[in-house]
Amino acid sequence: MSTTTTHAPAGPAPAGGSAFEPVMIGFTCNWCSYRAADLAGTARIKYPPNVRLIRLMCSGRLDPAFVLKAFAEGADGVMVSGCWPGECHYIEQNIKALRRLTLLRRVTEAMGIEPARLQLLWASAAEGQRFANEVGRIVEEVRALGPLAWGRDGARSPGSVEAALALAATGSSDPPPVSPADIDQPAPALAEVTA
Amino acid sequence: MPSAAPARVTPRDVAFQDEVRAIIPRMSRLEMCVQCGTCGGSCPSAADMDHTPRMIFAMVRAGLREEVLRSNTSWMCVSCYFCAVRCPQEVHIPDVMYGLKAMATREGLVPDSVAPDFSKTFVDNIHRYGRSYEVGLIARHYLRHYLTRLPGMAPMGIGMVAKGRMGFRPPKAIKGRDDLRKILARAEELEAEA
Amino acid sequence: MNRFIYYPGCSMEASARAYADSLEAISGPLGLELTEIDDWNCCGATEYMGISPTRAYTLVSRNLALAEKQKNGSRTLVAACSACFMNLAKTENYLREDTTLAAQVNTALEAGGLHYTPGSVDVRHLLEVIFDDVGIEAVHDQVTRPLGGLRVAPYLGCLVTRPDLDRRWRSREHPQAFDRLLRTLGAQVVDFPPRTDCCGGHMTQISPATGFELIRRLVDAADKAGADMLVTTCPMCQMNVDAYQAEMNRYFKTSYHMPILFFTQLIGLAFGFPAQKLGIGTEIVSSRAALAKIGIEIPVAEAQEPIGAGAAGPPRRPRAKQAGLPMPAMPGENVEAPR
Amino acid sequence: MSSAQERIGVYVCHCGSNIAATVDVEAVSEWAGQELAGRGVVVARDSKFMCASSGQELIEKDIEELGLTRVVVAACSPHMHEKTFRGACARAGLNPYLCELVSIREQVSWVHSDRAAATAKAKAVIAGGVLRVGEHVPLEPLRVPINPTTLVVGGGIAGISTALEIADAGFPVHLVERQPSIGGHMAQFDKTFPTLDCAACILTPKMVDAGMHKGITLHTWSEVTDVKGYVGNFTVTIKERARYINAELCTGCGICQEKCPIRVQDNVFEAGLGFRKVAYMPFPQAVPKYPVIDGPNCTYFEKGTCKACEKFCPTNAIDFNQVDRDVIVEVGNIVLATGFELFDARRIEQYGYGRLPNVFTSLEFERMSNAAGPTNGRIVLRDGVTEPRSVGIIHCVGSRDRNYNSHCSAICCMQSLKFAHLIGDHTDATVHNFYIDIRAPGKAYDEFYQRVLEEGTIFVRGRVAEVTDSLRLPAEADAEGRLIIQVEDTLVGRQRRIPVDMVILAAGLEPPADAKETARLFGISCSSDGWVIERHPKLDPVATMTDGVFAAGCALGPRDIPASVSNGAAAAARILGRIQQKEMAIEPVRATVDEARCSGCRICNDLCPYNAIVYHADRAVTEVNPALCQGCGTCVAACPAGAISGTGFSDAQILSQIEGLLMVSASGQLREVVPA
Repeated sequence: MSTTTTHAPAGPAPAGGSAFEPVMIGFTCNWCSYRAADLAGTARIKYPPNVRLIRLMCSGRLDPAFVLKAFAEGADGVMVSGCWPGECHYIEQNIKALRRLTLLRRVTEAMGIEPARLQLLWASAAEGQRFANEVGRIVEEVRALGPLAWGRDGARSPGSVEAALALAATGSSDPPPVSPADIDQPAPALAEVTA
Repeated sequence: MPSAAPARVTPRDVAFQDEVRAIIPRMSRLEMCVQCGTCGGSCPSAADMDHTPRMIFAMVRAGLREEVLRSNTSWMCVSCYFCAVRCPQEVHIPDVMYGLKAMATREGLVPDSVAPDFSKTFVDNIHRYGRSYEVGLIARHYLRHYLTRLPGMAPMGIGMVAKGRMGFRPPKAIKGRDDLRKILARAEELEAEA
Repeated sequence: MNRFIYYPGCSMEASARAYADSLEAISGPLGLELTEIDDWNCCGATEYMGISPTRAYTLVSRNLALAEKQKNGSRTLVAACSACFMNLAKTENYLREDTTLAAQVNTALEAGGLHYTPGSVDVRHLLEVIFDDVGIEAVHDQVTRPLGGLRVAPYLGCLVTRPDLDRRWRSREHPQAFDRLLRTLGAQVVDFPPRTDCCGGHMTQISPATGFELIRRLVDAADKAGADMLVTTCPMCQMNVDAYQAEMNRYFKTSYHMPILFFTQLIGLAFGFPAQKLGIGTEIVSSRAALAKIGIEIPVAEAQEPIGAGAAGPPRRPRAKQAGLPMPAMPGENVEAPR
Repeated sequence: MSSAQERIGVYVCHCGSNIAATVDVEAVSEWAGQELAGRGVVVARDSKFMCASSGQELIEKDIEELGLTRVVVAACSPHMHEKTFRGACARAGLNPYLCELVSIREQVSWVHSDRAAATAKAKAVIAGGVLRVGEHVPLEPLRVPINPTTLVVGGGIAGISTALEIADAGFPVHLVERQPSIGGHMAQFDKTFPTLDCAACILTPKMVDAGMHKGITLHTWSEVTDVKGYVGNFTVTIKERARYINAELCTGCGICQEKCPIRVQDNVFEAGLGFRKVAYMPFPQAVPKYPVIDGPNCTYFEKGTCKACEKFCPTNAIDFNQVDRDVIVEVGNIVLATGFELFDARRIEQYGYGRLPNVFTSLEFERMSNAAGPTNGRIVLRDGVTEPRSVGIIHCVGSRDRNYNSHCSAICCMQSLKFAHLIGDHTDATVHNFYIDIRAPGKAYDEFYQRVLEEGTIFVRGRVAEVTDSLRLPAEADAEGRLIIQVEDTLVGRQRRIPVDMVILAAGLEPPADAKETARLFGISCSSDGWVIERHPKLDPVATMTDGVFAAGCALGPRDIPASVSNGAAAAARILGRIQQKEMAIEPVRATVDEARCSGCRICNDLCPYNAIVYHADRAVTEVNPALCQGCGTCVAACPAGAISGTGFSDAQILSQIEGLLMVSASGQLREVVPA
């Protein structure tokens, strides 16, 4: 990937065009993906401004409630990023994050949130360029989906995390409600992880 | 270019380079050339080129449109792919050469007519029969460009015919010839649109 | 029985008929069942690219589409001509790599009621198939008339191992596979550095001087190595070295006599087929003298020569003497690696 | 505690024009002052450079005069200046952990070009910080003791320098080296550029110092197999491989080596160009002085007979019963000086290494030109006798090549220039250097280039296409039996074929094959190709992201001897500073269990990679050992009862940061989320 690349459209469309600008939350881990973001910065690599980052120590810290909160507060998409499998600063907590996310997706899908709105991104501290490119890609995918229905018209907005979980439970019989506890059960095949 | 590829910011002065990149299906990585000369060093026909491939890339970058398209370099490419597998920047050099030929042909900016004619004749045969037609091709080509070579070639030609390696009868056209023509016509339209 | 879809290519029906005949002869003993693509078209060689890359890829894709449609228990498409192989393999790879190109090509194919799903056909060269699917042992088992004493220069040409976009060959410039195959036939393989160099392609047509020089390099290297003949896998190479050798000699005022045969012809001989059934004799630069060595009245002594004579390897250039410095050790290098 | 009762100060930095160019800083700070007043913001200011003393004093003054209880600084990445601003708060008597630094430079102004959008994002980021900081609680840094012993991994010049610096300051060092002797690659060289000092003459004294130093424990023929603990308190397992020599009894007389009947090619020290015995010292000046017996190649281990070494050893030091043993050491800090490996030139087949006898690698040539090497310093062809009349040196072999390594190996240009000089010194051969660019950025480096030019070395600008022994007759008849270097002379624009007798490949530097495992073992990150990543490439070049683990020399990337030595000294200085303080403060980012809320479900128990979570069956509750906890927070996220809280990254902090971040729309307006 050449370093002279940039993402179009970066930022809102020029005056006149009123392209939809998604607002997104990005969770990064302190050791790899946040450093990747720093690196993208020091290298002045441009990417769309739609993702607002939150630094966690490890992607393993990601409480499913955080993601639901973000959607409930009106985020159009959520990006969870961490070290590459096998390169986690805390040995393998990023794998645990992945497990959670895999299950969490079932919940969010049950709530009518398209899978593309909740994306996982592995990025090592050395991959500033990759981080930028991937953020660009993810933003475009969410932009294509348009605004997340709830939170605007309140259609299916649970308003609160608890309500969100409840909705996940009742909103459809399958999948069953997922408590964070269940979420630390079986791991997906590593192939799936590194894919 | 792959849809995955992000849009590029392009300063004016590399407009020609972008024009060339655009005519090549798939990323040519032309802009990545660092002028190391691996291609020119590897090229079996470099000695007969007006410019080595490396120089051509520099000229493309410099926007020397006419000189580049009139250069015999791309026509001298023998498609041996030595440069392609050796290039430290993974530039798809033969693809660039094909692209330049196509541009030159399209605009009639060719060094001389021998090579382009050969390609044209070859392609005409494909359109006519769906297959290539060696005798027709060579005969037509030699009559136009190599009359002087013909006497010398006679024994070989006769030999080839005698040994059944060349028939004067053109090949039977393939069944799907008309479909093939439609397909190629559609492809041509698509090109025009692009 | 190894079943494959088969793409002969135009020259197999004309200038390279010997290649087609010999392949037909040996495919039985080799257990190759080759079903020709129905109504295939020319691959465009390297000429169509010079007119329009997109159309060139479309032209090749029609063959891929036909192959995909033609289910005969195999998804492997075998090409015997190196140029055809390269065009088919490269196009297949590009269609996989570049969705935009794939879309474009398929829109065009629709005009002819065709469609190609990238990745649905696996394009291989005849040599690869003989090596990987038939296996060198199977070839060895069929040898009834070892080519003992025949010194051959293994000339693979450019387009079997390059560009090799799917990285099937460990070596793209000095592959050893071809040598081992020829040794299996009992032939003695000479050291032939330009084994994957270019024969000049269409240069004999558009810039004779260039073409002749490239032909000379090959013929000269083979001659210098004391080869009786060149052995090739490509109609284009055969055509250039064979049909233009005389003109090349005139051009350089040289007098080389270096026959060039297809590897399938040698396999046929080693399998005991009569020369004429293999199209031997249709070459312009006669191989009669060379083949006399292993003719029917082949001396018993030589016939007894163990298969794989010269397996010791080609005569090396001056190597370090005992007294000298050791060559670098090759840790983990698997000599028997397929290529 | 809701932020409403807090008195929050917001400080927005221009960072000169670094931020101000893309973010309307004044507007942002004004906005924060007004729109976030309801969220407890009592003052919002902007300043050219917040990190400058003037900026810091601004904060201190407000804390004192306006009685701020929380501070949000919007500037660069927390990895840059978090400490700075926490310091300012502390000086003004505010608990440093009540300060939040949000990044509007690395994450905003430097990565976005649209001013409006960037300004909007800056507002959101600040709102997130303001809401988050309200949930901060005063914390005290954890203080951990620093074990004064240091582990240095790798006995090359970088490792030796580090070890000596620390040991000379009076603190113990364990120096671990894989090979039988320390010395590393430098010990293989003849001369060093550009000064042409004899490498051995300057290295061996240092090796001896390291060997004799009472502060340094050498573990040669050894490897680190396990690392536990954290900064100041690591427990490291070193596997000492059996040498079959009793170090106590061995006098290093070398008789075993002399009597050993088996010679094998030495692919390590002699780079394959020479042989060594199976009982061997890699080179005469080896440290430690006692040899090793290379088990796999030893006749005794193969056939059960021989023992020639044992028969002749005057001190009965041979011990075939030795086995590998694990040594466990406690250290406070670790320095990785694991160095590089040479690119395998066989991979570029067109250069013929391994196929064409007279093609050599740079390391082979180092050994050849070394007076103590296999040819006693004579420069000869592979036949061992013929002196070359012409030599071609090929630069960038396996470097700056996307098919192999994209990086520049940094030392090859100078090394090649050195070779050119040495060849001129030892022979009458003409020397061609084939280069893409000459990179000589160093003291007296370019001057050396000038000197080599004066000496008559021929420079051809072009990356060599191939090396071949196949001649084009009749033109090249004179080159019979020689090698031809085919290259485009890019300054002439022509392809040239230049006959030479000998080719030297300036093979590039690669990270050791097991670099990634090493990184994993020590809990640090390395780049995709395997070089160790610095904590900060400019400002903290020898520290890693992991507290207490440093790196020096080529482990960080290709570099020359002076750089490696200064790396070593730098790492040592960093470590000595800590040792002197005897203990250090570490981030109080830890998980704690509220026993009252813990249901004892044990879900968290298996999640901890550091076994910091202990379960008390008696009370049926789980507890976190703060000494072992590294603060990843996985257990916090997993606890169904919400009984575990992570200081510094509590649920409350993150949830309110999310809320804050989403208060601002893409266009920078406060947005209202319609409740269901």
